[in-house]
Amino acid sequence: MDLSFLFDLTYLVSATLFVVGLKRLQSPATARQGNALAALAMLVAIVATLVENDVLSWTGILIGMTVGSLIGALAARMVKMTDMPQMVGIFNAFGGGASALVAGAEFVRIQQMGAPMATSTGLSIGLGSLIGAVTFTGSFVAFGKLQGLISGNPITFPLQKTFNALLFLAALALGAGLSGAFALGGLTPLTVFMVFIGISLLLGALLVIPIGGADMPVVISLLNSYSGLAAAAAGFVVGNMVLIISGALVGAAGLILTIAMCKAMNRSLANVAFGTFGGESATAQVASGDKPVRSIDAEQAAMVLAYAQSVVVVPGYGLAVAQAQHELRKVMEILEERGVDVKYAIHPVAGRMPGHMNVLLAEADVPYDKLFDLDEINDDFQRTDVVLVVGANDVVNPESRSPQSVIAGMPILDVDRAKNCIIMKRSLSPGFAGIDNPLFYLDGTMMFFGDAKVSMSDLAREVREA
Amino acid sequence: MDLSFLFDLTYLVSATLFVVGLKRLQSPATARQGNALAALAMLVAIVATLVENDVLSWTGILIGMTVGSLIGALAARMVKMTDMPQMVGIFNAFGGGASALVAGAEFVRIQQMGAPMATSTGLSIGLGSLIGAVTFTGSFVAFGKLQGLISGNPITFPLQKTFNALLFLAALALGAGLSGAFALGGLTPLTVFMVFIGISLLLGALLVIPIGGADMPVVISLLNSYSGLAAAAAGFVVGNMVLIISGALVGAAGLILTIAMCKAMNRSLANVAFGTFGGESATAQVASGDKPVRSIDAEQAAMVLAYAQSVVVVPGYGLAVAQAQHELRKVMEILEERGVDVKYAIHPVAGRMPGHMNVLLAEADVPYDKLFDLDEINDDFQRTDVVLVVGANDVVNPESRSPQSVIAGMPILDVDRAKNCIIMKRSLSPGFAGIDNPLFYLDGTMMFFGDAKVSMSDLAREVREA
Amino acid sequence: MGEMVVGLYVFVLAALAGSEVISKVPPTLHTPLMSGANAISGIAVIGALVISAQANTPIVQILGVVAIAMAMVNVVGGFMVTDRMLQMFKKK
Amino acid sequence: MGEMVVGLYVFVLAALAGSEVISKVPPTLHTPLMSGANAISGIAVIGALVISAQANTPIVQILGVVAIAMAMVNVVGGFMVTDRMLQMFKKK
Amino acid sequence: MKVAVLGETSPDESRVAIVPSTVREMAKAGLEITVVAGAGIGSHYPDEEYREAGATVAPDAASALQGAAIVLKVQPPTAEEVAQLPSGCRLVSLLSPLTNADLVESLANADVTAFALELIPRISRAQSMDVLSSQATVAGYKAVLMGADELSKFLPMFMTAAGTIRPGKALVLGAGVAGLQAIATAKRLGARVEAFDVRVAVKEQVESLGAKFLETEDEVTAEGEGGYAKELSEEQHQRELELIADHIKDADLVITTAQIPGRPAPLLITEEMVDSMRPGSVIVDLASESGGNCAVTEMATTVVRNGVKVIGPVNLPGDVPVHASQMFSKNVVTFLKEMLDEGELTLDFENEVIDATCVSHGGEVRK
Amino acid sequence: MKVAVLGETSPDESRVAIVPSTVREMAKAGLEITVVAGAGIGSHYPDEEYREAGATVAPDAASALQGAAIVLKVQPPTAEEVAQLPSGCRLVSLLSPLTNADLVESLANADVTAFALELIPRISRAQSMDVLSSQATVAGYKAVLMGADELSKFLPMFMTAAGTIRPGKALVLGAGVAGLQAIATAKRLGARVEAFDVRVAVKEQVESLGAKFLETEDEVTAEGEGGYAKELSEEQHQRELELIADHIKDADLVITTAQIPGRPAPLLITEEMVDSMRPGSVIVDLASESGGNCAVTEMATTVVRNGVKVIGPVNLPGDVPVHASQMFSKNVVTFLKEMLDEGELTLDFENEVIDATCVSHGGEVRK
Ligand SMILES: NC(=O)c1ccc[n+]([C@@H]2O[C@H](COP(=O)([O-])OP(=O)(O)OC[C@H]3O[C@@H](n4cnc5c(N)ncnc54)[C@H](OP(=O)(O)O)[C@@H]3O)[C@@H](O)[C@H]2O)c1
Ligand SMILES: NC(=O)c1ccc[n+]([C@@H]2O[C@H](COP(=O)([O-])OP(=O)(O)OC[C@H]3O[C@@H](n4cnc5c(N)ncnc54)[C@H](OP(=O)(O)O)[C@@H]3O)[C@@H](O)[C@H]2O)c1
Ligand SMILES: NC(=O)c1ccc[n+]([C@@H]2O[C@H](COP(=O)([O-])OP(=O)(O)OC[C@H]3O[C@@H](n4cnc5c(N)ncnc54)[C@H](O)[C@@H]3O)[C@@H](O)[C@H]2O)c1
Ligand SMILES: NC(=O)c1ccc[n+]([C@@H]2O[C@H](COP(=O)([O-])OP(=O)(O)OC[C@H]3O[C@@H](n4cnc5c(N)ncnc54)[C@H](O)[C@@H]3O)[C@@H](O)[C@H]2O)c1
Repeated sequence: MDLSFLFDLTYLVSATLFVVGLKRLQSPATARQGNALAALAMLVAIVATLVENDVLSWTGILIGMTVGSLIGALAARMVKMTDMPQMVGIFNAFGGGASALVAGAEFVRIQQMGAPMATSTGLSIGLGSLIGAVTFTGSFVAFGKLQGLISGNPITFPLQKTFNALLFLAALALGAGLSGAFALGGLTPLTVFMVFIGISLLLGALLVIPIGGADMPVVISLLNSYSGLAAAAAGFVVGNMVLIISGALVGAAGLILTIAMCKAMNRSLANVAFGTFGGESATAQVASGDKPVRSIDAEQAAMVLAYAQSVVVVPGYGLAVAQAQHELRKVMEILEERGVDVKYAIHPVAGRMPGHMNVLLAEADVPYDKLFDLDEINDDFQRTDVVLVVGANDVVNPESRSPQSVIAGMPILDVDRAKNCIIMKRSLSPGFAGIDNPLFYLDGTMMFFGDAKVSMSDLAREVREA
Repeated sequence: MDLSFLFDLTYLVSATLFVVGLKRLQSPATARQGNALAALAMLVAIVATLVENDVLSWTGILIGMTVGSLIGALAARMVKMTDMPQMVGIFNAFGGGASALVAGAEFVRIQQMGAPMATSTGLSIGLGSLIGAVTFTGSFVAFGKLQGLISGNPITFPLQKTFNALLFLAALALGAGLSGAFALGGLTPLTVFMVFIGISLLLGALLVIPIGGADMPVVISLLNSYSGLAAAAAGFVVGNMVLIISGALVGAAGLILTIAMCKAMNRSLANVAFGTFGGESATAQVASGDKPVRSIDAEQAAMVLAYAQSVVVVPGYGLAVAQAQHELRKVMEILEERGVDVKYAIHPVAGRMPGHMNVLLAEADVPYDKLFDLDEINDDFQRTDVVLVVGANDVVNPESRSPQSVIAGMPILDVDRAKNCIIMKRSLSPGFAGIDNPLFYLDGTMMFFGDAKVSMSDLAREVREA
Repeated sequence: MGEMVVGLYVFVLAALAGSEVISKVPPTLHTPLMSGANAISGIAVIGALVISAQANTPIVQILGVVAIAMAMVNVVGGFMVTDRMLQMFKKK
Repeated sequence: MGEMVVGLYVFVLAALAGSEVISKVPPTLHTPLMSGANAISGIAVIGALVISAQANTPIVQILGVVAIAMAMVNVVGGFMVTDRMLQMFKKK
Repeated sequence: MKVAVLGETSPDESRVAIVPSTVREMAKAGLEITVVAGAGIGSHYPDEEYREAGATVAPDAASALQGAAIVLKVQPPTAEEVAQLPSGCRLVSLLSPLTNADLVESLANADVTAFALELIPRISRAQSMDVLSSQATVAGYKAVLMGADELSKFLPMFMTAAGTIRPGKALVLGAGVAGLQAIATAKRLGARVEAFDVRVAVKEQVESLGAKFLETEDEVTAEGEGGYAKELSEEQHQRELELIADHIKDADLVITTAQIPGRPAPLLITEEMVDSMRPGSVIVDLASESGGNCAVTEMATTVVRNGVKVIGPVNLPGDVPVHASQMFSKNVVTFLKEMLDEGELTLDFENEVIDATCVSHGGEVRK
Repeated sequence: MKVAVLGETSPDESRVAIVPSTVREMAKAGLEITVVAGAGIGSHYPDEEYREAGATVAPDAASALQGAAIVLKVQPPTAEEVAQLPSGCRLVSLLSPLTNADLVESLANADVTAFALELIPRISRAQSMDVLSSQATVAGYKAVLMGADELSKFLPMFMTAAGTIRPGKALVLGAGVAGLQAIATAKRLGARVEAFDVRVAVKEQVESLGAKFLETEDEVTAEGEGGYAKELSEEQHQRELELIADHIKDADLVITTAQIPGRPAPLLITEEMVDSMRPGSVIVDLASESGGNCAVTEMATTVVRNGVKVIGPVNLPGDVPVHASQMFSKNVVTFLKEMLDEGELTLDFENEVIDATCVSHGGEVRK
């Protein structure tokens, strides 16, 4: 057994750690550990590479590693939580850029050696630098859009699709030429390569420019997948298995994620991936007039609820209409089993007759001592992690505090004081009093649209699995 | 691009098809298709192999393939459904045997060529033939036990563990010798190999002999995993990727399955895998006195219910004690959404007061028109796919038909006439009348042990996913 | 990289993929799954074919043919039995 | 088998394993997952290291060092940001 | 074979022994049924319906009894009725045999083979003949409705614009058949329910209805025979009273059902306990006919003490006559089938049910 | 500022305008409360409790009224009571202003600023003052309890050894506040419930309680103002009657609550319909005070026709005095707060609630 075998084994361990690490990201309980495992895998791979290769000059390598690490660590430390998506975008740009550079460097190295290039090597270099470059500029544009440096609106110009398509074909042709498929006239390969890279960079920017700000998270996810592919291509270039494996992992993971996110936003993948050729834009937000609301699905609601410490349920007429009382009780029971503190806040005029909610909840066997009336609970809301409003509307409408409103003077449940508020109803339509509800448009509010019975059933399933 | 590249691609396609095929086996809806895909993958691999290799003589190959296929097809056609596990066992034996033979043949071939054997090749051959041979005899013994040819009881003899351990060490030593780790005295390698094989075969039989009949399905699953490993080893021997991949797939799948089955039977893997060293036996059956009952879990119950056309629920006192009425209604609602016809059969004296079940089910909002009394429903049972008895006992006790019983003359719900009957209760203890219930020991009866509320919650989750 | 190492990489990755795929199968499908996996393990037929095709002596040839026959029993029988089991799961 | 084919095998298997592993992640974890995967894609650092180590000319050397720096930003920043996000999910 | 169904003569009794729907069932079993005119009026079953079901309607008891082999009634017959019974006939009815030895004697003298429905043994097979159970079911339901109607308060919880009203508390003492039904009905109406009984098996049953079972520190148990209770020791009784005193203070509706067969009902609620309750509360004492579980109870009237209404109802099942009669009738028919063999009368004292219920035969008192 | 709480003089009225628990709330708002001795007795609130809550107990109305700025009552005052009211004081009570113009006139003449609680507008803010709603809630609950208690049958389903008893059917006509509560209570008791109303919004509300809404082929609707109904056209009324006739035949318990403000109650049940019902059934007519929804209804008595009991209750909330008074009291206090500003009396006719309810002020009748 020679040394190279040992190195190969080490790389295999590293690759396996990547897979295991990603797997641990499946559940919030193990996710941090998973991330740490992946970082460990990276460390193992780096150390093995350094030991395996006869390093000609350590200076450059050490400088590169130190500078990169410092920048990365500082950026990661200082970024605000709300800026996370952009940050991921920009990191991604660097990853893609690095892959492109690796491919480029290898190209230069082979050129300088003057050796003829194998088709397969040419292919790898071409793909690596193309995808890497697209990722690089694409990610930067996405970053700019999210950060507000570039307008979040889709930017379009005439014949955009055609132009992009032509650019793409040109890149392909040049790439093929470089790989030796045909002669390149009098141009030196290096020149051709520079043009090729230039076109790729341009393409990356142009692909992302026409996509709207709301779609950016999907775009970043897709670019993430690209950067994985670029890394895999780099792996082919330098013939390193761990690169190929982790590149493929990220490529596949990114793709699956992108598809999942598209589904959640009701967009087709083609729509986002080939934004160029489409150029339309959509928004993940359901808007009433011009005010945007945040809409979530059962899985997200379940996660918010399951990781809360205290939950207050505000039932309203919609709960009765949907006859979702049994499902509601079920969900709350599961939460209680998980240690969440659950209360029900009953507004005196919720529903359509005095005591409507009492009848409903008694039917579902909700214990009396979990029901609290307005006076008892209103002070609790600010200490409540999540309020779940089920088919209630007027009774949680902060509009009542303004004297001009038709419901002025009606005391309401102050759910807007809670940290988060999930509202289950079918649409943004008003309740009994027929007026719009500003609560829906608050920052901490999440709308969970759908018939309450159906939504609640879905929620039960998801909460159990969360 | 040369031809060999094409072949390699074909093998890759075949390997991918295997993975996809296995994946489809995850759900009953796609399972058949998955099996077909796997079969297609196999065909692709076989054809590619035949085309790729310069076949010296087709006769042998054709004879082998025809004979094998015919035997396999005939056996698969004629086997009774109840004999499936044995059949799988014997097929497995052949698979393992084939791998061992491949390894053996390669050994012979290399010997005949007189070429020195690389360590890695030696290792592959050793592992392949060892594991293959163990699988071969082990599977045959398992088959014999299940078929009743060998006593289902664990067969033990003094110092069994020590003997097996020694055998195993001997095999290892011989294997190492063959791989060239040390000299083998005056013996020809072929002789040593024959001894090695002999020991391996003996080991396989001895490993399975001491394991009880009830554990056989687990053993077969484990041997299945072994045969996958053997195939992978054969893959290393002949240097074929598709063999390695599918062998690894089967090896991993078999292991995971074995672990899952062990869990379901409350056994540890070590306990079964190294049965030799343990020698104890367990039974999957909960026995009262000497009568065995069939015990199932939520997942299995869900599958039985979800694929039924008609379900009748028989609630009893235990439903009230567990206060599981809401969960029950939920499960039935899900089934109804899936198109299952659901009825509730209410025995006049179920529970502990007149109308007990009515109060309970009214609380859970079960519509009146789904409730049927004894006279209305008793004729329906023989046309019912599954009866779900929830915490009822006396009211479904067929003992009442015998005049000596203390409950003689009490009319009962004739659930024993239904095709399948799932009984949810915590144990085999009797109900109000204090007498044993022969229903529990019938063939069509499945006991789902546990508190009805907990069981029903689990069932709800599983039914939704079934 | 040597054949052996490459094989190892492929083996590990396939095993990872295999265990991921299987870990989601419900118990009711365990028996068909076991049976299906068993059929796949008949892939040894490929090895047997390779050996037979390149057989340089009668003894290897015979061993190869027997191996082919045995593996084919596993393959054909395995897939067919699995299919029969799965027919029972058909949703009406 | 050629390097290329071997790479392809490994690539396909890894992709299969990757998609299996990811397909079970709940939406709330999508962002950290994306971020974690993004950090992994900084694996390009390995390529950069190999190139730098074997750099035969200054230009390759420079390209390599820049590539290393960029990749390290991705790696270190990516893992750290992911960790910060995941801290929010800690179950009390 | 002629079966005579008599009307009830007591003004308190509105039930009837056989309702039209069971007449049909009996006719199928080969019996000829004659009903005294107007027998079903009290429970809203007009003669018309009996005729339609296949019965003969006789103008009076005398003509109905003529040649009758079996005579059916709800309440024990009066002396005059006994005199009218044809000698050798069989009488099936409630007879209060444990407390009414004279009646049994007179039936024996009249050579009537009499079956007391109270004595149906509590075995599985006989559940469908058990009139005590079926009528106690009615009583338990009705007691809560009556009590809730008399209450000056709500039972359910109400959270309304006019304030929050906490759910009322119901206390059920004695959780046999009637008590359990009372618990279920009070739960239906939204009350919080607490219950107590001296038999241990009852705890689980009470909880299976979602109510709370009250427990003393030291056990208070008095398991009797056949599912009934027996009397408590003095010390245990004292402990029980303390427990009740503790919980009755904030009860809005109290239902008592405690009985011991053949003995006066145990005293569970003292006058002081009644005084400790809030005005506007209600006690319904189902044991009033056997002396009452409450010291204040007076049979057949409502006593108001300190704002607390103590109701001593008589014959509650008679207040739900339509369904009480239907259930009674179903019980009687099932019992009759016990002594019919292919349409012929039999008298098999090996049969546990026949043996246990038959109190007079061949001119002799049997127990 | 002195607030006088008068006792009710009508023998039918057991409620009281203010209960001890709200006395406390009022005292906090700076009011001095004087209660006439014995005012709370009918609803089980002894004078003692008022004193504990901080009220003065005056021996009679005259001394209570002395110097009172605000006078509270449940029922409209009698002529004598009006005579006793201090001039310039404010009276808050039910006044039946739409049907009792004389009373309003006399109040104006006595220079009383009178507020009729019936006129509280149905706006969101005023829901907590709406006595019609709170008392209708009580009435709807009570009507079902009363009806179920009078019924000769079970309402819930029973599957017992003595046969299966199908659930009873309740029919609720008019599903306003009282009707919805009746539906909920009947559902609680296990009845199958059907309901009908002429306002379209009600269908969803009825269904939200798990009951069935009856529909005609052609629509029958008569949406009025402020959530109330108006009278139907003759043709629509005919269609409604047909629908009811169809569904009343097999109803066991019928609750009617249909009202049109200021008009006699619509006739929904004819004599023939009553005759079509099974004997032993019950009709509770909550509209009896305004003429009744049933042709057979007689106010304040129970008519038995053909075995069907038709109950015409008066002042049902008064039968649940403890909680009815509590809710009434809460409504009144919330209303009072509308005209208090930092403990000072105000009279702001810009205030929709004050404006709508004030029927006399400054010697003038306001509407
Ligand atoms: N309690 C009483 O005594 C009484 C009497 C009369 C009037 N009111 C009035 O009624 C109102 C009560 O307030 P509230 O908050 O309970 O009700 P609300 O303001 O009427 O709002 C109910 C909400 O439920 C939603 N909804 C309806 N059906 C649903 C379904 N199947 N699934 C999910 N959501 C559904 C509706 O939104 P979508 O259509 O978007 O789903 C609606 O906005 C107050 O204005 C009160 O004044 C009360
Ligand atoms: N209805 C009446 O009026 C009335 C009155 C008195 C007596 N009875 C008698 O009561 C009996 C009624 O028959 P039945 O079939 O309803 O009841 P049963 O025969 O008493 O059986 C009830 C079964 O429920 C199971 N159980 C108890 N708690 C449970 C829990 N938490 N989760 C799951 N299972 C639980 C018990 O088995 P495990 O302990 O193994 O879980 C028990 O075997 C008849 O014998 C009848 O004669 C009826
Ligand atoms: N066939 C059968 O199996 C069958 C039929 C009917 C009833 N039963 C059983 O018989 C039991 C009793 O029947 P019942 O209702 O006719 O009895 P019952 O009417 O004689 O007595 C009513 C209840 O009062 C209780 N009691 C007596 N003394 C008491 C005291 N000092 N304090 C508190 N409670 C006291 C008794 O335990 C009983 O539960 C039922 O619970 C039932 O389980 C069995
Ligand atoms: N602040 C508020 O928003 C508020 C407060 C209380 C009530 N309300 C609304 O007002 C509505 C009516 O209140 P109410 O109960 O006091 O009304 P009500 O007592 O005047 O009438 C009772 C019911 O009878 C119905 N009715 C009239 N004629 C009928 C006919 N011919 N056939 C059948 N039904 C007929 C009416 O539609 C009404 O539902 C309530 O449903 C409620 O939604 C609103």
